[in-house]
Amino acid sequence: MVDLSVDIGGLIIKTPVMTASGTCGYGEELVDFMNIPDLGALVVKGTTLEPRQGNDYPRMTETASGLLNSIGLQNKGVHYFHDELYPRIEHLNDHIIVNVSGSRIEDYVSVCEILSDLTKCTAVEVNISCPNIKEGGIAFGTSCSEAAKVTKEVRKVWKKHMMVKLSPNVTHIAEIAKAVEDEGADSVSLVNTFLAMAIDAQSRKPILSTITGGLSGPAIKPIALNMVWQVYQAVKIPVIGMGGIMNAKDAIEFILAGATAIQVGTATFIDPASCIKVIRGIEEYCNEQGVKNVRELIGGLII
Amino acid sequence: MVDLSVDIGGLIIKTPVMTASGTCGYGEELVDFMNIPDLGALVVKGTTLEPRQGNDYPRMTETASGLLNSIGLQNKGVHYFHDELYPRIEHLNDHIIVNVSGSRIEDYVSVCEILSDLTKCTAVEVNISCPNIKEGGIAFGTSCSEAAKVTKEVRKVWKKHMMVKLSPNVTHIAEIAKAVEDEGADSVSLVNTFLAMAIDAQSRKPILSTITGGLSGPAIKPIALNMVWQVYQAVKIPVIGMGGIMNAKDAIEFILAGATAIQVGTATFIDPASCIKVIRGIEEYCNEQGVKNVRELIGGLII
Amino acid sequence: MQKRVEELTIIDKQVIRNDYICWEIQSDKVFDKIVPGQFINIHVKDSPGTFARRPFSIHTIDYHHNSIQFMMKVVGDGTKALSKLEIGDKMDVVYPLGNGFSISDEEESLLVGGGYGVAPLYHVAQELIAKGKKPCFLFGARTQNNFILLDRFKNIAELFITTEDGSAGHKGLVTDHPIWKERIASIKKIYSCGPESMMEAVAHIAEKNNILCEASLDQVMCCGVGVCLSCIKNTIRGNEATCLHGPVFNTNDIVW
Amino acid sequence: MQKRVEELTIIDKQVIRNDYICWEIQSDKVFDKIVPGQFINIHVKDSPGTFARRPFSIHTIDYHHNSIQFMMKVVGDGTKALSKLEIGDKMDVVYPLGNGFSISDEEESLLVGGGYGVAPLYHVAQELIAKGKKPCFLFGARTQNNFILLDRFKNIAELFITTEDGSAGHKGLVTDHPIWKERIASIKKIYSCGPESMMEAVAHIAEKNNILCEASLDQVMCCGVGVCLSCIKNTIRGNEATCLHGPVFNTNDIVW
Ligand SMILES: Cc1cc2nc3c(=O)[nH]c(=O)nc-3n(C[C@H](O)[C@H](O)[C@H](O)COP(=O)(O)OP(=O)(O)OC[C@H]3O[C@@H](n4cnc5c(N)ncnc54)[C@H](O)[C@@H]3O)c2cc1C
Ligand SMILES: Cc1cc2nc3c(=O)[nH]c(=O)nc-3n(C[C@H](O)[C@H](O)[C@H](O)COP(=O)(O)OP(=O)(O)OC[C@H]3O[C@@H](n4cnc5c(N)ncnc54)[C@H](O)[C@@H]3O)c2cc1C
Ligand SMILES: Cc1cc2nc3c(=O)[nH]c(=O)nc-3n(C[C@H](O)[C@H](O)[C@H](O)COP(=O)(O)O)c2cc1C
Ligand SMILES: Cc1cc2nc3c(=O)[nH]c(=O)nc-3n(C[C@H](O)[C@H](O)[C@H](O)COP(=O)(O)O)c2cc1C
Ligand code: FES
Ligand code: FES
Repeated sequence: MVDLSVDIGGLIIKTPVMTASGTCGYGEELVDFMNIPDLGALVVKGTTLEPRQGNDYPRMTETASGLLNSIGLQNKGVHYFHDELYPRIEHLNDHIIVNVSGSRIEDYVSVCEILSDLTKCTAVEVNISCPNIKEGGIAFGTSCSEAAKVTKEVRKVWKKHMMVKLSPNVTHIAEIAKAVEDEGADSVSLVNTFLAMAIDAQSRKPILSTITGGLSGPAIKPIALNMVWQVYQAVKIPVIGMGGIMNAKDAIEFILAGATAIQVGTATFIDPASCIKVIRGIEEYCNEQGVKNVRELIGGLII
Repeated sequence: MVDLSVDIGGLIIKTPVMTASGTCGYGEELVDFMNIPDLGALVVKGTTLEPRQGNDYPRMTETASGLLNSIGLQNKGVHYFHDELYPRIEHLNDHIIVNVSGSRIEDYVSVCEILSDLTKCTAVEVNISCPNIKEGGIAFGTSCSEAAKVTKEVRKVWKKHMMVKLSPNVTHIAEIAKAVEDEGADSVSLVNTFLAMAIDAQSRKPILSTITGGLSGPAIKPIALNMVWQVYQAVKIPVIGMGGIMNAKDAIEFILAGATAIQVGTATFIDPASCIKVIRGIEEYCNEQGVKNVRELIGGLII
Repeated sequence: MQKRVEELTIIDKQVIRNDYICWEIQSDKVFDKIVPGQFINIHVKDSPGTFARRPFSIHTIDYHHNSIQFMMKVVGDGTKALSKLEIGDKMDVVYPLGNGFSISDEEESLLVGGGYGVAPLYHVAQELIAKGKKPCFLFGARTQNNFILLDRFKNIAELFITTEDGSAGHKGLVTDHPIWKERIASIKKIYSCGPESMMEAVAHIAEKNNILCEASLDQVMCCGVGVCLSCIKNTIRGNEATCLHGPVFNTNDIVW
Repeated sequence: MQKRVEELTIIDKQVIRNDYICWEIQSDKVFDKIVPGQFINIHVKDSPGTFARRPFSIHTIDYHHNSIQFMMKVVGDGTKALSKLEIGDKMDVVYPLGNGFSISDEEESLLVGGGYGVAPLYHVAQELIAKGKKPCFLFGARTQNNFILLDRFKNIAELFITTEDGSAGHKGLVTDHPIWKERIASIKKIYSCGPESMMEAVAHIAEKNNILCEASLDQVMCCGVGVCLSCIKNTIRGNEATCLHGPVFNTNDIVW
């Protein structure tokens, strides 16, 4: 029996596999496909203070080995989550991690305050990297001082695990990671999507209603993997890795590069049972390689 | 008859398609596959002051819709280029653009000085973005002040067209573009490869001898396209676009996003006649769309 | 029926008119009730240009053999790659997805279709007939050759057609067909599936005449299970995922 | 012959031992001289995991029909996707690539091969025989079942084999075969192609005995035409692209 549990910074989760925010709804949509309690954590859709309709259709398109989206954080707001959604999903996992977004620091703080009393909400993932909202989001994630500021303010009100989600659209992601570590982040998760664009040559128009969007999927995996490795070497807090993880092999690569846990995003769109298949695949790999404890693999890249 | 000629900043080239540095050798290797004089320009391999052996094997691997390389600027040095290679290739194109690399600003300057007397060498592409050499390279391309410095010093000695090749591994590529424009660059070319990494889960080792490398190919196209569009809106000098261009459709997308000309890189590895096929395809597109002059398309994105 | 991801086996493949394929795919497992209008979402292997799954409406179900028929128009890389599969090969399918039409108790109903939108209306009609109701098809196309498998539909219910060029049936759009005037009083429910402009025009007629109308929307989809939020349509309740809350909507709820 | 990119037509496909395929592909255009040891580089369509071309040695040429035979071991995604092609289908090929062996005038030569490395040695032997020389094959494998098409080789020249487990021929590695002692004086040239460790060991014997030795290197390739510089090997002249300056090298030039 392989021990798959990991400690992501004061929070022990039973497997190193989580959903990625915005790619699994609220978990309910996937109950037909897998046993959600088996996941390390359920990271739900980006949640803002006020409800948001998101951007106009079309807001997603395929690219070579990737997806480009500009959903724009469609959600019914934190109050709806607190009152309606949470009671419906609290049985789905012991760790329901809410991805918190906003365009002003006060919004992040308010959202976290409202979430504080939800028992299963053992962590928030502070999203300072959404490329698809006009103000805020990514702006916080592309400057050390802004990233530090958000982290600091949220830290004041949020006493449970605070994960900060980093943007890959930066020169030195490790410096941003250090900045949020210094302000008390318990872990960092990376990467969010890459700013990108698609054009229809025939009509000469952008494909997305928003012109640009965020790129995810296997296309970005090699870049994300390097960023995880860079951040792993720079900070002491656990790193949650993601970006194009489609199967257990990909997940192992991120763990070897330094991720304590990983998130599965776009893969869920291709196979709604991806998360559970990744968990089973990691278990198999450990068995084959004689690894008793998945923690042995973290940062285990042989160089 | 479609007019395919474009002005990339005081330099008129007959078609908007060039080879990308490091992906076409010195042109000689491709003469069996296409008529090199038909290209807008021949951009040859990165050239340094001293000869370089490059990095150890393995230095390339496949990724999803992409290639990860760490060639490390293998070349026989500028003197060899000047004395041996140039005479052999000068008949291949009216515009032989040398991609100039170095780890110290003085090296860039020396290389350019040595190239000055080569008639067909009508431009240099100052490579401040190579991710595969230890010092310099990318370091110049990830800071506005360093980028400006290199540009300024080269400008002093290089009187012909100066193209500066930008790194995509930055937070705000448009700012770097503006910095080099201010120091007298005649055009900017982008993007170079993305810092990335590949791991073999089985052996737990990095696949490249250098651990990390640069990602190219269709995987990066949507990110590169957005960067070209951002830079196009920020600068007045022409933009040369590249990153995953595999066919004429891709090339048109870059032109619509603001590229005056484009470079074909990784595609040449998949089809050694890619450049000429892209030219023919652009011509067909123009014919179909009733475009008399490819210049009408530059930045012609309808939003 | 619960949703599932499964490798289904191709047990029949009929190429129609070069660009349509009528597939039958079979499961090892027993089917529960599948609602007409539900769809399947197929993973296309062996096509480097196709990353997301591709959705297709269920044309009809064979509960004895646990098999699904669907009609696929070959339009791009994904459908081209699928078209190379043969009987005996597998398809990786997520199904059954979406809400489906609400098969209600109105005596007379009109099933309006265009393009591949006719496919699910067959299943709808089968259910209505099983309930002893009288469905009637009204299909439109640009020209005669664009119709497929009309005989199959004719065999189970009355069928009217329109063509834009007048090459068959009434000349004009489906909304121009005389049936609207002749039967408007007796039609109590409209089921529509086809190009959005057609469904919108039909919805307006329905609204004006106070007829219950459902339309199956054709947004580009990705996950098919309501988690990517790419397939949204604006409704009176805000943006809704058409793969989860649709693809079938009461047309009064849609903000066109 | 000039290099070209071309869609060649598959005119023969023989599956051998489940994991090898012997292909014959034909051009519409006339062949010029192709040198034994040159290779082809195939673009694999319909395989999302395969981005770069895949190189294969030319096994033999039919100049009358402008066709090329090559032997392919099915090992990963690329070769698996290729293995699905059938007679009549096309392969997108860049060819002929690399330098090939220098077929020299020595009377007696030894052709040492292992794995798929035996493939090009057939072409080498054919040329030698055409020149009236006496080639002799020496092939090694881990076990008897790993050899393929030995009869074909036996038919044109003398053949010796070794197996690591002793299941056929001499037990041991190719370098352990008695032929080295028995004929070392008469062998004037060695052509080798196989696993690098084998070629290196053979090169050492050749060097010690002052025998001219050429080896065809097996670096992972991408472009195949010398422009990506991924397939390098360190030589006495520095790093050289094995696809352009090789794959065949005088073993004295290689820095192993
Ligand atoms: C709920 C639903 C049910 C469907 N049922 C059927 C069906 O029963 N039979 C059938 O043949 N098709 C059906 N479709 C459409 C089918 O999914 C697309 O034709 C298919 O995905 C095209 O894939 P491709 O890779 O071949 O084409 P692509 O290369 O993806 O696209 C080719 C062309 O088709 C257009 N296109 C792609 N997807 C759609 C879409 N969803 N709607 C409209 N245009 C699109 C593209 O813009 C492009 O112009 C349905 C779509 C939905 C959303
Ligand atoms: C000049 C040259 C000539 C060749 N001639 C032949 C031939 O005649 N017949 C034949 O069957 N094969 C030949 N090969 C090897 C052949 O190119 C590879 O087996 C093939 O590319 C594997 O593709 P794949 O996608 O199926 O496997 P991949 O999925 O790419 O790889 C599967 C496994 O094979 C290994 N592999 C991949 N490429 C190579 C390589 N070039 N050398 C060694 N191991 C590799 C990988 O590391 C991996 O373990 C030749 C290679 C070269 C460089
Ligand atoms: C459709 C879509 C919606 C997303 N929404 C969010 C979100 O609300 N909050 C967030 O932090 N990240 C969001 N992401 C980013 C993912 O969580 C993840 O960081 C990214 O997609 C990279 O991982 P992947 O390649 O596995 O998808 C979204 C991604 C996609 C594709
Ligand atoms: C193998 C390889 C070698 C390269 N060498 C150089 C180089 O010497 N100088 C340079 O500026 N860019 C170099 N590049 C980057 C390309 O010129 C180009 O910027 C990049 O590959 C993106 O374009 P593509 O996706 O079309 O390949 C190299 C790229 C590859 C793949
Ligand atoms: S297709 Fe993903 S939500 Fe509808
Ligand atoms: S494979 Fe590209 S240089 Fe040899």
